[in-house]
Amino acid sequence: MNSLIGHPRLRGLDTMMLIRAYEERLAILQQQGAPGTCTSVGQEACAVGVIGALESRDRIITNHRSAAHLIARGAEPPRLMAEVLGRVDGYCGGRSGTLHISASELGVVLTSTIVGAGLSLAPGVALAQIMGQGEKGGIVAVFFGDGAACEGILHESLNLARQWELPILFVCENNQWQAYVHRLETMADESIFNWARGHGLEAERVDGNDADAVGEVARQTVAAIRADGRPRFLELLTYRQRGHFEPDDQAYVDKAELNRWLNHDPIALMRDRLMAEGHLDASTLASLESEVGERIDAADAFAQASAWPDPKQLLDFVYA
Amino acid sequence: MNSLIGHPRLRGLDTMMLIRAYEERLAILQQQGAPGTCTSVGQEACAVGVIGALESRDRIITNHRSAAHLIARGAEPPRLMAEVLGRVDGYCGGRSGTLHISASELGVVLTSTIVGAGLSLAPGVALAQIMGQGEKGGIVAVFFGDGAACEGILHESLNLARQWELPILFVCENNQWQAYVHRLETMADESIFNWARGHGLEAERVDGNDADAVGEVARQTVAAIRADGRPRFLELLTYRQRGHFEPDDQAYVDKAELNRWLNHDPIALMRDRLMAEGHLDASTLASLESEVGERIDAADAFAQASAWPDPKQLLDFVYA
Amino acid sequence: MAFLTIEQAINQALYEEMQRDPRVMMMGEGVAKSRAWLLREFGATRVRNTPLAEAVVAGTAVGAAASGLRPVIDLLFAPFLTYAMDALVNSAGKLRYLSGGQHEFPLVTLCMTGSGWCVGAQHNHNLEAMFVHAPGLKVVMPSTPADFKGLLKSAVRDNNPVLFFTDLALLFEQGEVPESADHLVPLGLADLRREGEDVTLVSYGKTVRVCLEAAEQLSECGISAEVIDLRSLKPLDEATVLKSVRKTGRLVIVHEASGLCGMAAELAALAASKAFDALRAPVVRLTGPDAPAASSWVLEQAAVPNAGDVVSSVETLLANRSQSAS
Amino acid sequence: MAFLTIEQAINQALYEEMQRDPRVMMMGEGVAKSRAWLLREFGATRVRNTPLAEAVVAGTAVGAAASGLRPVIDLLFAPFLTYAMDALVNSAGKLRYLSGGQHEFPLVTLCMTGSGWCVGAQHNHNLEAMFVHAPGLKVVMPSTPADFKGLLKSAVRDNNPVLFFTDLALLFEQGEVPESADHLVPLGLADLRREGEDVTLVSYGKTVRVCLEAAEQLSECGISAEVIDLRSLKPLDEATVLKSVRKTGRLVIVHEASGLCGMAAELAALAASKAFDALRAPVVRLTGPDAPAASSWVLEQAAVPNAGDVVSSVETLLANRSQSAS
Ligand SMILES: Cc1ncc(C[n+]2csc(CCOP(=O)(O)OP(=O)(O)O)c2C)c(N)n1
Ligand SMILES: Cc1ncc(C[n+]2csc(CCOP(=O)(O)OP(=O)(O)O)c2C)c(N)n1
Ligand SMILES: [Mg+2]
Ligand SMILES: [Mg+2]
Repeated sequence: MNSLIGHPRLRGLDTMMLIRAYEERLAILQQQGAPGTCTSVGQEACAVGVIGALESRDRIITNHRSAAHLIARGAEPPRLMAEVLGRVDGYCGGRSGTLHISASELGVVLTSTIVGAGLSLAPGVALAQIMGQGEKGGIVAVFFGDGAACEGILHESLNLARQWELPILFVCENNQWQAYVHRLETMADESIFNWARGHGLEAERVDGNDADAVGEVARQTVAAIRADGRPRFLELLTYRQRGHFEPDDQAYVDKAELNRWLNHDPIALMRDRLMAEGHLDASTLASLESEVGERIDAADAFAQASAWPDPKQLLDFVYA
Repeated sequence: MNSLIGHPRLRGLDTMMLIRAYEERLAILQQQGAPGTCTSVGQEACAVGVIGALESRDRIITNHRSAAHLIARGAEPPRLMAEVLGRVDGYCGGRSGTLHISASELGVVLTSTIVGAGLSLAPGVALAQIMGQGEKGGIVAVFFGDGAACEGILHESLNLARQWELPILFVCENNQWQAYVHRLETMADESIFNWARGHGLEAERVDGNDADAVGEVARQTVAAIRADGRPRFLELLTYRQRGHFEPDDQAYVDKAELNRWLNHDPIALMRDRLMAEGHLDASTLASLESEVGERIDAADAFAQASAWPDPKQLLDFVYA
Repeated sequence: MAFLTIEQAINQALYEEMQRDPRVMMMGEGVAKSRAWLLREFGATRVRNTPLAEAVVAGTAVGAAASGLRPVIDLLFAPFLTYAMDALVNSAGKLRYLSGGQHEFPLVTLCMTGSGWCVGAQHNHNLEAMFVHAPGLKVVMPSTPADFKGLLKSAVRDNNPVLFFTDLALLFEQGEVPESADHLVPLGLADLRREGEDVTLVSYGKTVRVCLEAAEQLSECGISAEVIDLRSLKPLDEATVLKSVRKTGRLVIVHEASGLCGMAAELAALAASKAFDALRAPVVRLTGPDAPAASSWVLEQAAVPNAGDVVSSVETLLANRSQSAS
Repeated sequence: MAFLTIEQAINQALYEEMQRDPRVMMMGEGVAKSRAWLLREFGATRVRNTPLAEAVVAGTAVGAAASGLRPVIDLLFAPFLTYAMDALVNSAGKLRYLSGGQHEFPLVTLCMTGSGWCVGAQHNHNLEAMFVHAPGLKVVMPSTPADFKGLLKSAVRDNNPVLFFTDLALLFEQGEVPESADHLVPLGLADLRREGEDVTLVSYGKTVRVCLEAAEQLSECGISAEVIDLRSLKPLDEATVLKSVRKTGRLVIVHEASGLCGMAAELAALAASKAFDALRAPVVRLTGPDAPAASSWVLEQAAVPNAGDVVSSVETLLANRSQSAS
């Protein structure tokens, strides 16, 4: 972590900048022939806000759009980038590539790129926690999109979590898009969190681009889950700034809507706020930016230098 | 239909008696070696009330517990019984047996015994209706249990029906049981219809053992669907009197609960009410009962006399 | 030795494994009723009724397995596995590999299938081959009480997801079962149920009995049939099958599941590629048809290969014995 | 003749069939965007984006098909079919039979799969054999633009549920396609892509090209290989395969899907039972491994049989040519 970071919220800003820079580099690599990725550009505050409220004993389940969650949890860009490039030094030895990166050492487990699958897996992870596996008192935060919320598994997962009183924080990042379909084409209601309320869960909706606001509600919610063991639901309103999967020209996107959200960028918002509050000045910002840039350059160099897996090991890890 | 039936509500009573007698006969046959069945004993008012509110252009989707729906729609007990016994004169030529009886000629289509499958099929039937297939203005009534309501497909089906404005009447017969599990073990809430409300559907809950009450709300709801084409939801509170699948000793059932519901039997309720109101007297009742008995005897004789399918036709109907 | 039904053998295996290892637990629609004994012994934390929600039940088992528990789920009838397919095929079967070995999935999925109950194709569908085809899973389908017990215990101790199929028609069959709590039958080992010289009959589940009956009848006509009960479909005991085919030169595979891309196809392919030189006659598949199972008793029965079918196939194969002998 | 990519051939087939028959309609997550052209031509009633809810999308198609429409659904990647499995396997595949023929299901399910995109096993899983195994379904997996168009048109006109698999790696391959709106390729007919005498190579989808390349290389060493493109996996054109095997006496089956209970097993079994007398060498299966597909390019590629593999298998088979000739 950067030595210039005095104020704790500065750390959040720094992490968001690192995520952004990491994903923008991946987009460039993609143009040079690397596999495409689903970036979380525009959604960094969701990850930083929620994951900042978790402890190491907690478990995180993410999905295809995982970079922000992973980096917010402390994943190292070099190993992430190596994974995206399919190299041996990646978190999954190159077998995952970008779409299903798990990092159990960080508590980021069981990443599935099947939309909604995380919702099916979360109750089991939570069940193991309350049945005495792992550290006492941990909870599970499961991140999923507005699209995943349309899958039937949401209903089953909410019902089971409620019925069995599983300590799960359901985090729906409502980024308005489900691949190339706008969510208003797939759900008649403005809100997703009402579905959770229909299940009797406490559910809140908050500006997902405001890391402070997300952090605040996440801390309260995590505390409540830890106190009574019951599941809760957060809907984070945000926006997918770069499209679904690199490259994406977003020709299908309403420019006015996109611009509204670009003007409400989570990093700019936090940066300006910290500056206005006197926690950040231009020169510190410049140093943070350049350090982030160096880290990403190093990650890139590391990943590109990493070896390809050995085809002789093709069958490793199929069975335990 | 019985010539003694003057008052239209008497017809409902007569149908309920026919359903009851039919299923009780099946239970006896089962003890003699016939395949088991899931009877709807105790739930007859749901079928009679809702189906009485439908027109011939409407379509009905039922499930494993289908006898009441089929008979209320006019299915003939001889052909039903032949189907249960696996004989050629059954509605499905013996291929279905009891668990998936369709009778397209009556508009009872696509019966699946997979719990919740009807919920997946209903939107397609309704879509065909609004896209000009079949008679104009028809709706779909899909019957399912409280157990089926726990399957993820409920969520997907409600969401699609709402989003596409499909003319579907969702009818949840909440009979308190899901095979051998009481529904309070599987859902934390008292009500199921709140799930539908969470989806923005108009949803009502009504005493499913009171055929008058069911009929009233069903007529209103069907009229509303026909008027604006939007889906609606009914939760009918009822009870499965004979257990899940014949034979079932119900040793696991709370006797007090069962007795409460036995004392609120839909047939007795309607019979007593019609008598109290002067629409029925003891001798008419006796005649109705004996005619029902004769119909069931005839059905039984017909079914037992019906031939077994020819094994040479084993492969008929696999492909169109 | 105890004399148990298969139902009892299953319950005993579950009991012993739950006793032995506190991480073993059960979930499913009605397990706390159908296995009330386990509920009483081990309590409601470890024996859990679930809502009707196969997808999340299976997903929960996958998540729990990766997190230190050893769940056994009962999904009732095999066709209901279709609701749990993502959890089983995409999660349990793939997330170990895709994570570079980070997760293990000690998880058993129980289900029933098979004809004899007139319940029709949505309860009676032998779809075990789908899971054999899917990577990362193991598949077991025993035929005797002792094997049910020994294989279920091994399945619970295995660190991979195991699909455990029970043919309903066998549930109340009785047989000798070793009493020892250490009676394990390893996954991946077939059982040579009868030795013979002229033809190899390979089967699993209910139709093993069909083969044994056929072998008995064949012996009366002087034909000596070897009968192999696969028990595990994956891992598959190729060696035992190949050894027998090399000995007899003739292979008849019998199962109730549909033929296309089924286990009989796999075994025929195995013989045709790895014991080709020893084959003295066409490989015969006797399987269920490419049709859903009907409910009507006569149709249901007509769809299952019987001992007569096996006998006549073998007789046809051996009719040309002198000609084709090398 | 037009010169089209497979992507274009698919779109043209859909366009022509929607034009011809107003009951044909499309549903799927993003179809109204990925096939915006169809949306413009036929309107939002017939070209429908759906929520991410594969189970109800497939169920809706089944219900609509039974009620007079002829839906084509796009479920994107094959592994997502696991969410739609009940609708496809238990409803579409069985409800005609269980109802004694009351319903027909003219329904096409499109999906993509195959290596080459480094997307890993949850997008890249060749699970077509699961649907071949399931009764009541038809399964198609073409390899050329003309066949994509002709088979998709036939699939749309068929009154049964058809699974239509597209290997992603082929999407932008180009080829001649007959312009006629009546260009139909019947389901169940294989295509003899190359004639030969010494060995039969059977494949489908992307690996047909692998076989053609191998045949070319083999011809340089004086080995004449016949290449069959199955196109339809179910119904399967047994006659064409058997005829070829009877001619060459040697069979090598090549596909990217896993081997266990896959199509190669089915074909090997077919040959071993129905062309046994003509077989002169062991049947060879060259398939993907029993492993999920890795994302890393080198591992992904290592899992797919290539022309070199085919050539060396054939060479091995023919090495003993003189010995094994009858
Ligand atoms: C079951 C399934 N269906 C479709 C897809 C293809 N797909 C991947 S991401 C995605 C969009 C998901 O939308 P959402 O859940 O809102 O997440 P977001 O991408 O917006 O973060 C789709 C359709 C998939 N991976 N899994
Ligand atoms: C997917 C699936 N799971 C389990 C079953 C077995 N089963 C048949 S009926 C039933 C109970 C269903 O409960 P509910 O939906 O409330 O309907 P009810 O039987 O009470 O009418 C069960 C578990 C099934 N047929 N399908
Ligand atoms: Mg989204
Ligand atoms: Mg119920």
